[in-house]
Amino acid sequence: MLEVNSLTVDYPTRGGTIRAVENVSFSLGKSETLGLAGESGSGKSTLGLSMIRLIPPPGRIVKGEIRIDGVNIVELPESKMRILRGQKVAYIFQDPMTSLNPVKKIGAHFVELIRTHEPNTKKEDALERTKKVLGLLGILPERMNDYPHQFSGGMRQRIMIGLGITLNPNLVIADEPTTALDVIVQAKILDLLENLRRAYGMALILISHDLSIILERCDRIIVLYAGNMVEYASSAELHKNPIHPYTQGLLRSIPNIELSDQRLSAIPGSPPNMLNPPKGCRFSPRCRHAEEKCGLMEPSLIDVGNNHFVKCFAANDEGVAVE
Amino acid sequence: MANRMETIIIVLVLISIVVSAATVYYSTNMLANITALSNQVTSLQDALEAKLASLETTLVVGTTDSVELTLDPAQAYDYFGWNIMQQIGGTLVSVSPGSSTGTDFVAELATAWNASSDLKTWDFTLRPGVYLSDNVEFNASHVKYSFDRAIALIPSIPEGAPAGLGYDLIINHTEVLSTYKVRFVLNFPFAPFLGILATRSSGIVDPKYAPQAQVNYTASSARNSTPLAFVGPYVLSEWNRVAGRDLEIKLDANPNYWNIASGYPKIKHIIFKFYSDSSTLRLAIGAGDVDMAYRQISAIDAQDLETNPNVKVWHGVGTFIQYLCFQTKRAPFNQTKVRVAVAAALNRSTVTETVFLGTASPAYSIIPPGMLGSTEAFSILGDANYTYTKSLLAELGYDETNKLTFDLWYESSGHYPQSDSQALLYKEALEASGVISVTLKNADWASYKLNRDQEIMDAYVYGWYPDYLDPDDYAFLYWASWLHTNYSNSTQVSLYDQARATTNATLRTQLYAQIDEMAAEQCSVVPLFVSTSLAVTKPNVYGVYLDITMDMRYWLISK
Amino acid sequence: MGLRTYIITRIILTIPTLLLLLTAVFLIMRVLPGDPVALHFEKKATPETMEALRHILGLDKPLWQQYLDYVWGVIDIGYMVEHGYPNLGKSMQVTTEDVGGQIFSAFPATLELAIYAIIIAVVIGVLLGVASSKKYNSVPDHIIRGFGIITYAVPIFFLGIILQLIFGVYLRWLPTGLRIAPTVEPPASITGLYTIDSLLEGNLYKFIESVKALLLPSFTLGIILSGVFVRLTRTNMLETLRLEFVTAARARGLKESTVTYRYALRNAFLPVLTMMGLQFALLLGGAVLTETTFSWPGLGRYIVTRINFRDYTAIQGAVVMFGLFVTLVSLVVDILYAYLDPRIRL
Amino acid sequence: MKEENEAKRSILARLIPGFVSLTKHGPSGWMVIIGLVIVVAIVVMTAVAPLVAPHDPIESRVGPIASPPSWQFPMGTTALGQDMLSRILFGGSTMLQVSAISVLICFVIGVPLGLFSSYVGGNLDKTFSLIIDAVYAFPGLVIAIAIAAVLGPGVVNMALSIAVVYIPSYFRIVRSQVLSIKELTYVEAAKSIGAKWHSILFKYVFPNVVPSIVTVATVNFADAVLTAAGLTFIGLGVSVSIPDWGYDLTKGRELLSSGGWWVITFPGVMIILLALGFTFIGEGLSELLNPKLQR
Repeated sequence: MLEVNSLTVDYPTRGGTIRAVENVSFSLGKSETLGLAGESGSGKSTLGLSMIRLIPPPGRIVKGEIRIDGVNIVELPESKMRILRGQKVAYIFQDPMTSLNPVKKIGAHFVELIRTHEPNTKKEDALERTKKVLGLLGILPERMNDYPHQFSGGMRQRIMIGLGITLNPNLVIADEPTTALDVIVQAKILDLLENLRRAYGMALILISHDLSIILERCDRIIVLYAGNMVEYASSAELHKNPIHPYTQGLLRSIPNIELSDQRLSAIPGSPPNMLNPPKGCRFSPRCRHAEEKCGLMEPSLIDVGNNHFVKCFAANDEGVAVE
Repeated sequence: MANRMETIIIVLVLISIVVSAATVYYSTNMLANITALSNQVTSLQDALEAKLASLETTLVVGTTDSVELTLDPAQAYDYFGWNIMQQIGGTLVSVSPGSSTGTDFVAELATAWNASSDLKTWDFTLRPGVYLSDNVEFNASHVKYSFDRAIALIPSIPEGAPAGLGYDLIINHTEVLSTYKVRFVLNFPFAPFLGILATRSSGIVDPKYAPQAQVNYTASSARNSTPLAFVGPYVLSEWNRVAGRDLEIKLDANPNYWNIASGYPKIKHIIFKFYSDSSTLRLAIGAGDVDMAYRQISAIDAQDLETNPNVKVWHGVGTFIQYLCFQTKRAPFNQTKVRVAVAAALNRSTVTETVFLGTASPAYSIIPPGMLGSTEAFSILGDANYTYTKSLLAELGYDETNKLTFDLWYESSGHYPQSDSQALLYKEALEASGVISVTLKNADWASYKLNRDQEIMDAYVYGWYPDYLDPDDYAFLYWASWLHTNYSNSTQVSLYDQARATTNATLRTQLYAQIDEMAAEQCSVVPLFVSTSLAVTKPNVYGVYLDITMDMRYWLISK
Repeated sequence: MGLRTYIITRIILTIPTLLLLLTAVFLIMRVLPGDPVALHFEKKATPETMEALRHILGLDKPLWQQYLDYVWGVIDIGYMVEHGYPNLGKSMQVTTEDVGGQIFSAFPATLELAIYAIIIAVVIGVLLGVASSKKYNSVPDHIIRGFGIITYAVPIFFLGIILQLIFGVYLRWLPTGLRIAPTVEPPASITGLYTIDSLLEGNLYKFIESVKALLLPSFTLGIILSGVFVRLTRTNMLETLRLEFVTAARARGLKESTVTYRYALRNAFLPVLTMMGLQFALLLGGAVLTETTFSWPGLGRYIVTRINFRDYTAIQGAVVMFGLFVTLVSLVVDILYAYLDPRIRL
Repeated sequence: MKEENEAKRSILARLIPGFVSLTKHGPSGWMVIIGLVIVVAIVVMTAVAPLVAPHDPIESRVGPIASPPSWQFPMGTTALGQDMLSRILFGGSTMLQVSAISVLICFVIGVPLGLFSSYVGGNLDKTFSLIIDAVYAFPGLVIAIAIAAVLGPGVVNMALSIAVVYIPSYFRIVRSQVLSIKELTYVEAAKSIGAKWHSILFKYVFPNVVPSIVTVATVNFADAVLTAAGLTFIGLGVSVSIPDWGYDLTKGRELLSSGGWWVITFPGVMIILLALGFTFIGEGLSELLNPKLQR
C-alpha cells in the first residue's frame, strides 16, 4: 500500500545544499511493520516526514515518488494532501510534551480532528468516539476537559497515539515515539502501539536510533547512514548476518545476551558533515575495513539473497566511480 | 465548554450587536419622527422657515481664545472674558465705536457726569428704565454694590482685575446721592477715571447673582456663572467648559436691553466655536464653517485669505505693544550710551514686515499712535542707524574687534506672538552694525518671568496689553518696577503724576511728550511695535468695528 | 489563589508605586523654576498681593503639610462620593476650579483616543505580523519588517502633521483637530466617549462626525505603535510555527487556517497581550504629542498647557490619573492573560 | 607619537575586517552597515555644512518669504525667507549632540547603578528596582517635559531630561543580565577564590553585559532623537540662533494651513533618516547578538 521509489530530499542552506535523503526505495504492505534505524542526522525523520509531505522548509523532494494506495503524493495538490494526512497516514512525534496545543483541551483536540475530516459529524458523536478512544488508551473519559499540561509525558504520548488512530488510518509513522520517555513507560507505549496496530490492521513505520527496539518490533528494517540506505532486510536476517560494517557497529553497540562474548563498543568517529559528504562510500572514513576504492567509488545497493540489500563493497564489487 | 478565545470574541460580537441594535432602534425612531412630521406638511414648512430665519439671525464666530477663569468682573482679567462680559453686562460709560483716541466716552448706564475741579469727586446721573432680573429697576445702590463688592474682594482675589487696576488705591468710597445719582470719591486726583469706569471690571453686577464671594463657572446654569447684571445687548444662554477651556458659548439677544429701541442687537444669536489653533481656525473660515473668525488668524494666513473671494478681511488698529527692556543695574546697560546705541541699531520695520507681514506697525513711543500723548520720540534715534551706534560705542571703546556683547532673551512657549522670529531679526539687525554681538537665549513663559524677577537677563522683550485706554496706562512702563529694569527717574514720575491730575488734553499731551523725549534719551525701555487687529468674515457680514479699544461689539454686526 | 485575592493583592501592590510616583511629581513640581503665584500677575504685583495669593493657594504652608494635605485629598473617599471625582485640590492657575473635575472632564478624550489607537495598533500589528511570518524571508516579509522598523523612527507629531496636511488641508476630508467639528453640538456626556454617547443619543450624524474627528489622531498613534506588535507577532509566530504541536496539527490534516490562527497565533498572542500592557505607558506618552498636534482636549494636552503655568496641583492630578490608568491596564492585561493561558492557574 | 600611529593603525586593522565580517551575517549584518552608513553620512553632512551650504542657515530674507522649492532654493524657504537647504544641511547638529550626550549620561549612570544594585542585591536592589519601575511605568515624554522645564532649554539640559527617562531601561537590562550571569560557574569560582566583588563585577560580569548595553544604547540613540524633536515641538528646544530640524518642523506647522508642505516635509524626513539609521544599527546588532530573534 506504500511504495517509495528512489526518493531524494534536499535542504538548500546558505552554506550549500544538504542532501538529507538520497534515492531511497522501499515498499510496505498492509499491516506490515518497517523500522528505520540510524544515528541522529541520518535522515530518518526527513524520510518519515516526506511520507506526509511535511518536510520543514526549505527542504523539498527533488526526485522520486511516494505512492500511497497507488496515488503518488509527491504531485498531489495541498488540499488533497491535507485530507490524506490523519485520515490515511498518522504521524506520532518524538516529544509528547510539545506536540499538543497547550491552550486546547484534550477532548477539543479529538473533536476538532474528527470534525475536520468528517465535517457532518455531530459534536456529541465526536465526543462519544473520543471517549471510546480514550478508553482504549486507558485514560478516564472525564479527563477530556483537562489541558495537556495536566498530563504526564506517557499519558500525552498515549493521547498522541490515540489522535493517530482515531480515524483508523492505514499507516502510522512513529518517529522516536518513546525516546523522550523513561524505560518502563517506553515498553508500555510500544505495546499499546503494537496492540492497536493489530486491532486496526494498520501498517507501521517505526523510526528509532535504537536498533534493539526496531529489531524486536518490526518485520523489516532499513538502516540509514547519511541519507543513504546502507542495508535493508528482515529483522531476523539482519540480526543473523549484518553485512554492512555500520550495521554491525550498531548491533555491537547494543547490550545483547547472545553476543555476550563480544564486548560492547561504539562506532568510532562521528557522522559526516552533510554539506560536503565523503566521496565514494559515505561511511568509508569511519569504516574499519575501508579500502582506497571505498573512497573513490560509491557502492550500489545490491540484493545479496532473500531480500537482503546491502550498499557495500564487502557484499559485492559493483559500484559507480565518483569524479 | 468552548475555547476561551472564542468566548471573548463572542462577548465582543454581542456587545457590537447590542450597540448596532441600539443604533438601528434610534435611527428608526428618528425616521418615525420624520414621517410624523411629513404628515403635517404645513408644520414641516413652518419648521424649515423657522430654521432658515434662525440662520439669518445667527452669527457663528470661530476663535482660538477661551475665557481664562471666570466672567466675574471682580476677577476676570483676560481679553476674551472681558469681550464676552461686554456683550452681556453694562458699564456707566463706554468708548464710542470707531474711536481713535480711546478717550471719547459716551453715555451707557450713566446719562451724564461731571468731575470736581480737583478731579477727586465724580458724580453720575443714571439712566432710568433699565431693568435687572425680576423687574428690579437699575439704581444708584446697584452701582455702589458693584464697586464695594469689587474692592471688598481684592484681598481674596489679588490677581483679579480690580486689584490690577488699583480700585482700592484710587476709589476712596462710593455714595448713593439719590435713586439715579451716584458719587465716587477718590483718594487723589485721577483724570483717566472714566477710562477705568469703561472697563469690564467696572461692569454692574446683579445683587441677586453676585454674592460677596467671587463667582466662577458652574456647570449648573449659565445665569449662575456670572454675577453681571444682564443689562447688555445679549444674555449668556450657554457656557460649557472642559478642563478649564471653553467648549461652547451661546449669546441670545437681551429682550430688556435699554437700547433695544434703536435696533440693537442686529443679530439675535451669537454662537462661539472654539478652535485649537490658528491653522484650524483658518481652515474653518476658508471652508465657510463659521461666519466670522476673530482672534487669532496668523499674519501669513491673513495674507493668504486676502486673495480668497469667499471671505472679507477686516483690518484695524491695535493697542498691544512690545518693547525691549534693559537691565540697567549692571554693565553693559548701566551706561545710557550703550542703551541708546543698541536702540539706534534696532530695525523695527523688518520685523513688522517680515514677521508680521504688515499686521503690526513700528512703535516710536510707548503710547500707541492715535492715543492722546503719543509721539514719535524714538524716531530721532532712527532705525538701523549704524553710524550713530558706532560713534556712540566707539566713545566707550567698542569696535569691530572689541564688540559689545550681551544676551538677548525671548519667551519661547508662545506667550507672545512670533517672539522667536522677532528675536532672530533683532539679533540680525544689531549685529549688522558690526560692533555688536548678541547671544540669543530663550525660556518658557514661567521661567522667563522668574528670570525677569531675578534680574538675570541683560536685555529682554516684553509686551503690554492695556487695562484701560489712556496714556496713563502706558507711560509708566518706562520705569515700571515690576519690569525689574532698575531704572527710575523722579522727573518722569512727577510729569506722569501731573498728567493724571488734569483733564486738560493739551497739557496732558505736552506732559506725555516730555516723558517720551526723556525716555528716548534714557532708553530704559525701547518701544518696538504696536499690533494691529484683524478679523475675517464672510462677505455678507457688516458692521465690524476694529477700533483702538480692540473690543468686538457683536451687537453692531449684521448680515 | 483565587481570582479575587489575586486582583486585590495586585491593586494593593500598585499603591506604593502610585505613592512613589505622586511623591516624585510633587517634588519635581516644587523644584520647577517659575512660581505659580507670580504667573498669576501678568502686570503689577506687590509682594503683599503675592503673599495674599500664596496664602489662598496654601503655598505658605510648610512643604510636608502641603504634601500630607494632598495625599489626604487623594484618598478622601467621602469627597469622591460627594463630587463624583477625587479631591486633587484646587487648580493653581484657575484658583477656584477643582483639578479632579477638570481631569475627569479631560480623561474621556484621552481614553477614547487610547482605546481606538491600541485597537488599530494591534489589528495592524497582528495581521501584518502573521502575514510576514507565513511568508518568512520573502519580499513581503522584508517589506513588512521594514514598516515595523520605520514606525520606530517616525516622530509621532510629524506623521500627525503630514496626515493633517493630506486629509485636512489638501483633500479636506477630515478635520485637523478637536473631538468633533465645532459646528456640531457635542453629544450629551454619558460615558464621555463621543462615539458611544452619540450612539446612545441615537444620533448617527454626531456619531459619524466624532468618528471622522477620531480617525486622524487614532491612526497617527495606532500606526506608530503598530510597529512593536508587528515585530512581536512575527517573531512569536515564527517560533510557534516551528513548535512540534503545529507540525503535529498539520500531520493530523487540520486546515492551514486552523493551524495558523487556532494553534500558532493563539499561542503567539499571549506575549503580544503582555506587550499591550507595557505599551500603554508609551501610548500615553505619544498621546501627549498627538493631543498637542490635533489639539485633542485630553489629559496630555492638559499637562503640557499646565506645565507652562506651573499648575502644581493640576499636573500632580494628571500624573496620578496617568499612573492609575497604566497600572489598571496592566492589571486587566494580567488577568486576561491568566484567563487565556490555562497553564497559569489563579 | 609613533606608538600612537601604531595604535591607530591597529584599531583600523581591527575595524575594517570587523566591518567586512558584518557582510557575512546576512540581512541583520547589512542592516547594521546601512544604519552606520546613514548615521555617518549625516554626521559628515553636518560637519561639512559650512563649506557646502549655499547660504547662512540663520540669515533671514536671503530669498522670498515661504516660497516653495525652486531652482534657486531647492528646498524652498522658511516664513522668514531663510534657505531651507542650508538649514537642512546644518540642522542635524543639535539632535546628534543631544542624543550622543544623553546616551553618554545614561551609560555613565545607568550601567554602574544596574551593576551595583543587582550585584549587591537585597533591600537596596529592591528599592532601586521599585523606583526604577515606577519611572519606567510612566509616560517617559511627560517626565522629560517636566524635567526639561526645570532645566530650561539647551542641548545639555535636553540630553539630561532624556537621560532620566532612559536610565531605567539600562538599569533593567543590566540588572537582568547580571542576575543571570551572577550564578554562572566561573563567577562562582571567582567568588570562591575570594576575588573582590568589584573586580568580579568588572572582570567577569561587565564584559558579558556589554553587548546588550550596546543594543540598548543604539535604541536609546534613536529614541533620543525623537524625544528631542518632541521637546522642541512643545517649545523646550534650543534657541532660534541654532538651525535645528526639530525647530523647523515645529515652526513649519504655521504654514500648514496655507499648504507649505516643504517646511514640514524636509526636516521631518531628515529626522526620520537619522532615527532610522540608529534603529537599523540597533535592530541589526540585537539580531546578531541573540539569533533567536533573527530566525
